[in-house]
Amino acid sequence: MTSNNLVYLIALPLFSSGFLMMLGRRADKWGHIFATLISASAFGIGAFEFLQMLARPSESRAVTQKLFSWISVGTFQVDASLLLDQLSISFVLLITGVGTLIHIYSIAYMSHDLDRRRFFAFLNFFIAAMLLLVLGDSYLNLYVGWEGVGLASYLLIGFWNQKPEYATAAKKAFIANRVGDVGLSLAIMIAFATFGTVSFAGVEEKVSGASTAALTGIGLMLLLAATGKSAQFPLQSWLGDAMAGPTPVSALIHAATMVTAGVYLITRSNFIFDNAPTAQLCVVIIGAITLMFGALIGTAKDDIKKALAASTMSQIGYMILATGLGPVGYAFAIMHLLTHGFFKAGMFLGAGSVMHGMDDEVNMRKYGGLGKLMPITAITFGLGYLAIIGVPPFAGFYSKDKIIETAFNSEGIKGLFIGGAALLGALVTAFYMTRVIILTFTGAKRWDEKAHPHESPFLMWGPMAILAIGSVASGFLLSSGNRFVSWLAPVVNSHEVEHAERFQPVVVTTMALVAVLIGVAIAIAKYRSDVPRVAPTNVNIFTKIARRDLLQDDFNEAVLMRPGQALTNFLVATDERAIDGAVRTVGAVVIGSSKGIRKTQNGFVRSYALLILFGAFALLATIWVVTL
Amino acid sequence: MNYLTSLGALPLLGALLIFTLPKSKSNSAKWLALATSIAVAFLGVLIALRFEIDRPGFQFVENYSWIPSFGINYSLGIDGIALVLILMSVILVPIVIVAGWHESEGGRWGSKTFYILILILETMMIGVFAATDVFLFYVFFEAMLVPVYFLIGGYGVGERAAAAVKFLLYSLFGGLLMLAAIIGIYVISGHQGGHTFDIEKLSQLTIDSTTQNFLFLGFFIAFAIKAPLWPLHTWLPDAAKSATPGTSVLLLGVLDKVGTFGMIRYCIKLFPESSKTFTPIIIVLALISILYGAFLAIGQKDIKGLIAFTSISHFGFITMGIFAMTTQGHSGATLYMVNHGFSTAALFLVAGWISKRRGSSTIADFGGLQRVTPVLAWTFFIAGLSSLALPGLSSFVSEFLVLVGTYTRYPVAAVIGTLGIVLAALYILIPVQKALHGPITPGNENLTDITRRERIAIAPVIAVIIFLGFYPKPLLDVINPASVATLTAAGFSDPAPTVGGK
Amino acid sequence: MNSANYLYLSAMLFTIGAVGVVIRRNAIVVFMCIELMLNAANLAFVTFARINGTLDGQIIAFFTMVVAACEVVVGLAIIVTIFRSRRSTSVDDASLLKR
Amino acid sequence: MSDTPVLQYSFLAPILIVLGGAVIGVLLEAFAAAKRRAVLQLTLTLGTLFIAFLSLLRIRNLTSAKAAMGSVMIDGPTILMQGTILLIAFFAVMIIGDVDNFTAQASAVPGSDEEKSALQAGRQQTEIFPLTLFAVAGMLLFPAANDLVTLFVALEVLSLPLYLMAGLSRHRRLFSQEAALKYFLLGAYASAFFLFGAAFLYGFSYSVTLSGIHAAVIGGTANNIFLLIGLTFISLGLLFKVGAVPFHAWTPDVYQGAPTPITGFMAAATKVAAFGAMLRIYYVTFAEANWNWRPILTVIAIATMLVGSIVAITQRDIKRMLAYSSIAHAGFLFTGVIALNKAGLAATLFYLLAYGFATIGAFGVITLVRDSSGEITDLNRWAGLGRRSPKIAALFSFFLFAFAGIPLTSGFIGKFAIFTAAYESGNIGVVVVGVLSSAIAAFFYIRVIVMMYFADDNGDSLTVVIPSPLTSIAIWVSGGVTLVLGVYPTPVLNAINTLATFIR
Repeated sequence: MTSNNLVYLIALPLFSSGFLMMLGRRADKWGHIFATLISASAFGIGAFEFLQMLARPSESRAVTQKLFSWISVGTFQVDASLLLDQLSISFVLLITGVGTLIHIYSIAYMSHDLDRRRFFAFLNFFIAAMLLLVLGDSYLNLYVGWEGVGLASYLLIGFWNQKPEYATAAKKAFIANRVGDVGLSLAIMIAFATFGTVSFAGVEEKVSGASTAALTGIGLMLLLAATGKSAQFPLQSWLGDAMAGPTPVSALIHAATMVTAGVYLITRSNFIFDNAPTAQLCVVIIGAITLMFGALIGTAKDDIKKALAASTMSQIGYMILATGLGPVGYAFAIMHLLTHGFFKAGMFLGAGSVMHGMDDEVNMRKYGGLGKLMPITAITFGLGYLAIIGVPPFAGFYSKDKIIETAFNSEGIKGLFIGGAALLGALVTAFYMTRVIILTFTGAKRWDEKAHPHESPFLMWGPMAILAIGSVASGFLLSSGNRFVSWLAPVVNSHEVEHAERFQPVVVTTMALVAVLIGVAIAIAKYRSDVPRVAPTNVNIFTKIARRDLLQDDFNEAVLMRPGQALTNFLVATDERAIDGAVRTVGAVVIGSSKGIRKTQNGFVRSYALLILFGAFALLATIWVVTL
Repeated sequence: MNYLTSLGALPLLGALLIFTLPKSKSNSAKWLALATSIAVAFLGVLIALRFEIDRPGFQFVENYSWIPSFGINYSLGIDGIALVLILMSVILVPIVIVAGWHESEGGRWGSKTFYILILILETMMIGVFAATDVFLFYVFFEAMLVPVYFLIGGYGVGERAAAAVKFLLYSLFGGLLMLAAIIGIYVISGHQGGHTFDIEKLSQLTIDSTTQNFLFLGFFIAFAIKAPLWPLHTWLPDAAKSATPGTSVLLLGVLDKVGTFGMIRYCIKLFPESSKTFTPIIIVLALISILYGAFLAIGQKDIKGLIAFTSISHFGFITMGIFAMTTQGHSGATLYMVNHGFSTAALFLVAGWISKRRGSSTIADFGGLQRVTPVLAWTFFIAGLSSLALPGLSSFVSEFLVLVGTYTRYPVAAVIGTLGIVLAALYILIPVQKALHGPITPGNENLTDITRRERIAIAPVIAVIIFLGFYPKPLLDVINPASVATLTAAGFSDPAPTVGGK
Repeated sequence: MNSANYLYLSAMLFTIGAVGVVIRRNAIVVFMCIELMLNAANLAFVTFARINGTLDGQIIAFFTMVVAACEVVVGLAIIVTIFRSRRSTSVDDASLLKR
Repeated sequence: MSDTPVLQYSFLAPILIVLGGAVIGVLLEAFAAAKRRAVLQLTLTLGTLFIAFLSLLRIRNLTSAKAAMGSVMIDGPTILMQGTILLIAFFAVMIIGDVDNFTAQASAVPGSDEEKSALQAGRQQTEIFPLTLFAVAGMLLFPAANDLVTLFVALEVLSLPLYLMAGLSRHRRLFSQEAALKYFLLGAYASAFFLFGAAFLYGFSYSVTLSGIHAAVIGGTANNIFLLIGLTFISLGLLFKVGAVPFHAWTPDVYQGAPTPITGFMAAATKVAAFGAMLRIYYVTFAEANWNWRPILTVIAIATMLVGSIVAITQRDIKRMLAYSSIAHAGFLFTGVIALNKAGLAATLFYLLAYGFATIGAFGVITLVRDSSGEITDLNRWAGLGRRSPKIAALFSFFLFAFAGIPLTSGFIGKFAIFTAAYESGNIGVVVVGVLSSAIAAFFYIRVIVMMYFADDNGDSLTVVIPSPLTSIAIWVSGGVTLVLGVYPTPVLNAINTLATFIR
């Protein structure tokens, strides 16, 4: 099946972005509306394609559109062509849907910013790049979108780059992403060397003939890519800093969509991972580590956005973990991704709403009792909260519970470990999210007299409300009757493999709920009483470490940055002294010998004559010797 | 019609016309130079349009006896590789003239001389790519040093005389080594059926491997200096820092390409066996260049020095692609030459403009330019993104082709080379942050944004960068047959994929 | 008498002249040493002519004498001029041009 | 008795015409009025050279003829070299004609009243013209000489006038006189060696003709030690004349001290004559004994190239620098000589022509750069010349590029030809050294260009005099020849290739 509409999904926002940038200040008055409409129309196209797809039988739902031959050198043939299947349409709807909501939210949120037009241009650019990422039909096309979203993320994190630390955060995000991108490009190279093609279909077709080593290589490199983009261990440190961007950006890019691209990548490459068990195991391990990592960091953050960012990291850890569980896991991963898109975006917008009312204060220790003053924000945030900690029947319950269950049921001792980690993660999640709720919305007010907390305007709470509805309902909608699993089945080849189930679903669910309850209880117990406005410093070493993002930045600085800087300085000195110096030495030697020989030219005619005499002897001697 | 001769003669004619102008008319000299270069660009495009993609071998061939007693011919001809490089050159020249409209005014001599030199240089650039006689190539190769030398020394800034001398000496040294090698191969041709300098005939010679190795080195060192490859690069940063932006564009964008072009056209074509022998060493040098250039770029305090070192890194990629000996590597490297020409042009021109406005090219003197001069800042940013090979911009296609082409034959080298991707992000984003972001540094508050003239100059460059990123096919279609021909003649074929290979 | 002895004498004279140029300071003496060398060559020519029984060598000797006379003219002119300027005939005094 | 000697005047015409012109010149000194002497002498000299050149053209198709009972060989190379010498001399005389360069009265003590009054009277030492002609005659004979006597006489005839001419500078006369003294003493010294060598060659072969010696060399029966001594000392004489290391020490001092036009003439023309003779001797006479002399000449060639290039780098005086440069060029020329093949011969001949014209032009330009006290040869004071007189500076740069061997100049073609010949003969080491020393040499040529164009004007009283018409013709023609030989050398190369065969 082909379709001619797919390109517009990307072209419209891309054009709009370029258009708004080129027009400059002339478009200040209407740029935001224009961009929002474009985003909405992209959603329209997506919805249209979705309906069309529903109408077709499940095995022929995928549509493609070939645009032109992009790169063609020898056997390296890459077309610019798009693929819309069950997996990508899920993303398209998420991206354009949540994206449009966030466009709307931003109209109000950014209304006082002089550069609002530029912000919307960037948002549109992001939508275009993200759509290209999920629509590309080959790894290389995906790569374009992959780096495109990285650029968009960079631009948006650094939107207020007049503040040096924000600019630094943007740069850090880009660099960390680039490290991941190395993985993606290497994966593509291995794929080309192995299969002679880099399109998804081409690789999938030939995958059975490839050596395990090659597949493991590709898998690990793809995992590296995913860790960069999805802020997984060990490349997760940029995500916290990325909160420097305006909050809608955090909601859209750093919660709902871009950071989940790694999950998409692994799911898209299911045919590789399913044949490379080692790589798959690594995926699981990375997921498990990150979900704990994020959760632990989340417990220590006082900055509301950073707490949410840590939570994002942790939740994506769940998804990555799920993708590592083989055919059964992909659907749950994507499902959690979608529900997470709703509730986390909703909570971020809520956080933005709080900040909006609190003069951009982000420290939760200076909040308190905001529930009464910002009822809508509190309710939407609360619904998201219930979803994330996995309280039935909210969305997160369905998706996360499935992941924990699948984890426990994976083979051998591995299952116990990762299941345990997932369960523990759920407990910690419940703890830190409850902490956020308590610190922000309940208890006594701790804010300055100057602040005048107030509810946000409709343009802001409207999208929050819609996302809250999603947080409530999406889980049930997607999982009832295994709807989403069978929807995705043609893409991920999960043909109902029967597992020897170690734990019955009921058992796992019960364990999870108990864990959540414990987490909530601890949080309530700890933060029930007064919360100091300034974070106490006499805390135990673990808290200190958690506050420092589990020392990841320190590690990076000590292991990468400082040696890198030292190397740079060393090389700069080397270039001047050693390499250029070597050249200068050659020059100096020539000049030195020049001066030396000049001394023989002493001006005395007799010494010249002596030279001739000497020459005569030398000449005679040499000719004589040669003759002999 | 002698297209190539006309193309080469046109700028010379323009130079002659400018020479006859009275001294006072420096403005008409500018316009005349611009008109000439635009005419040349049009003729270049015309030639490109008449180029037949599927015809093998050289096209637009011209062949006249020049110095028969040495078997030297004036023979020109272009294949796809030469075509795209000539096209790039003739397009860059008018851009450089427009961009540096006032560049000629701060020099030691008047504008007239400046434009005469530029146009003479253009002739040489066309000649060096179009020559199919090794001797003729050498003549252009060496003679083009002279106008550049005077352009750097006469119109540059800072330690311009020293930089010009360094440039000239390095180049002459390499050129003379090449001369020895040229003489060597010429003498060998004399033993095998008559003295000749014809590239095709020379490539048929059988040369024993020791001699071949030495001759190869003679050519290669000259090209490695030009390209420049680590550790023969130290002239470049000095030259780039001292030259005017326009000169730097021509220097890095076009002249240095002669080195990498020469590696394809002469090193591999004439000495396939030695190319194979030296490949490991050259790949290592290329890798060092990639990483070393990147680190040095990160460590630069001067924006022009930074661009120069990024170029060293890029030339590492190009060289690696060439010596990977795969079609992807070769086509990628050739495309890289073109793309690098344009992205470096953009970087240098914008860097030149902001340096001129600020009166300094030290990165630390800038800051917050995005708030003061947004359009300039964005242009610089886009050029930087192209330099770091962001997908969707032109350099990405070429860089990726180089890496893929290298990986299929030398996986380890490609893996190390990809580290350059990360470093590229660093060396572009660090100066971007320092110069464009952050609070407005004192002294920058009143800088003016881009002018209309500058817009006209930079717009085509940016357009090319974006267009070629999305649609490199027109160039690749032209380059591919030439790459395949070079590799086939040298006896290389692409490694087949391990699964389902042909 | 063995004619080779004339050759030895010639060589000796030549060597004396050649060394004399190097060790003597007075321009005139230096010049005379050169004349000695020329005459050593003449002796060699004549000796060879004698050994061989041809006249070529002896004729050359006359040429040499003429040439030597010309050299004297030119040489003395130069030496006298420089003596007038410098009031010295030491060749070591004329060492402005160096390095 | 044998036949009456037949001189074959037509073959000797160029030499005889020049000699005749010289004699008339001497008579003019005696009889012409002092005021008109300069003009008359100049006209006479140029005319003589012109007519000599015409008469040379008449015999240009001779490829093998002996004149003066076999003492003079008229073959292709002779004609080429005589032609080159006449052309170079013609333009050199144009520059010499600008008599401001010469002392008013050579006999006057520097700084004396006598000198002042001579200056005020506007007296001129017009003897310079007949001297030049005598030297030219010697030069014409030198490469044509076919026996030892002629060779020696020609050597002296070309040298003696030059000794005198070196001492006739108008400014800095002490330098000039010292140059003359040094040149004379060392030249005579070397001549003595030459003559001694000639004597032993005679003793070796019992023949004075080159062909006779050649026969003895092939025969190999004769006394070898005589050949050794003869070969060595003859070579020494020739090596001295071209300024090869270690017999080069006179070159910088004499080049610096001599009047600049004479330096140019000397550097260009003497080199042609000396290399001409050398080519004939090595190619014709000693070719078969090359395993004797080639190794040491190879070493000398290498040493000459390197020493010339390296020492020139640190020179501060432009004439001295060019002197070292001429030493380096002698080294390059040597590589052609020791190639010992036809390509080497042709290449050397071409190089001599190319180098000769560039040299005339370069020294011609130097005569124009002055302040009130005469020429400025201190390199530092050339700063800013490019701004003050761009055309002259450009021309000088062009000559320097030719010396450096940049393409599109005659120097490049010459270098290419000569290195090709050397490579062809299998002497690759020499080619590599040649290439390296070219790279070193480039440095000091470029330094001059840097001085002229890129150094800041130090504001002293450096001026470029408006060249007299003759001088400007000479320098611009030299420039033109340098360009044409660089861009389209085909006709010249063809002529050389047709003619360049030695006849025994």
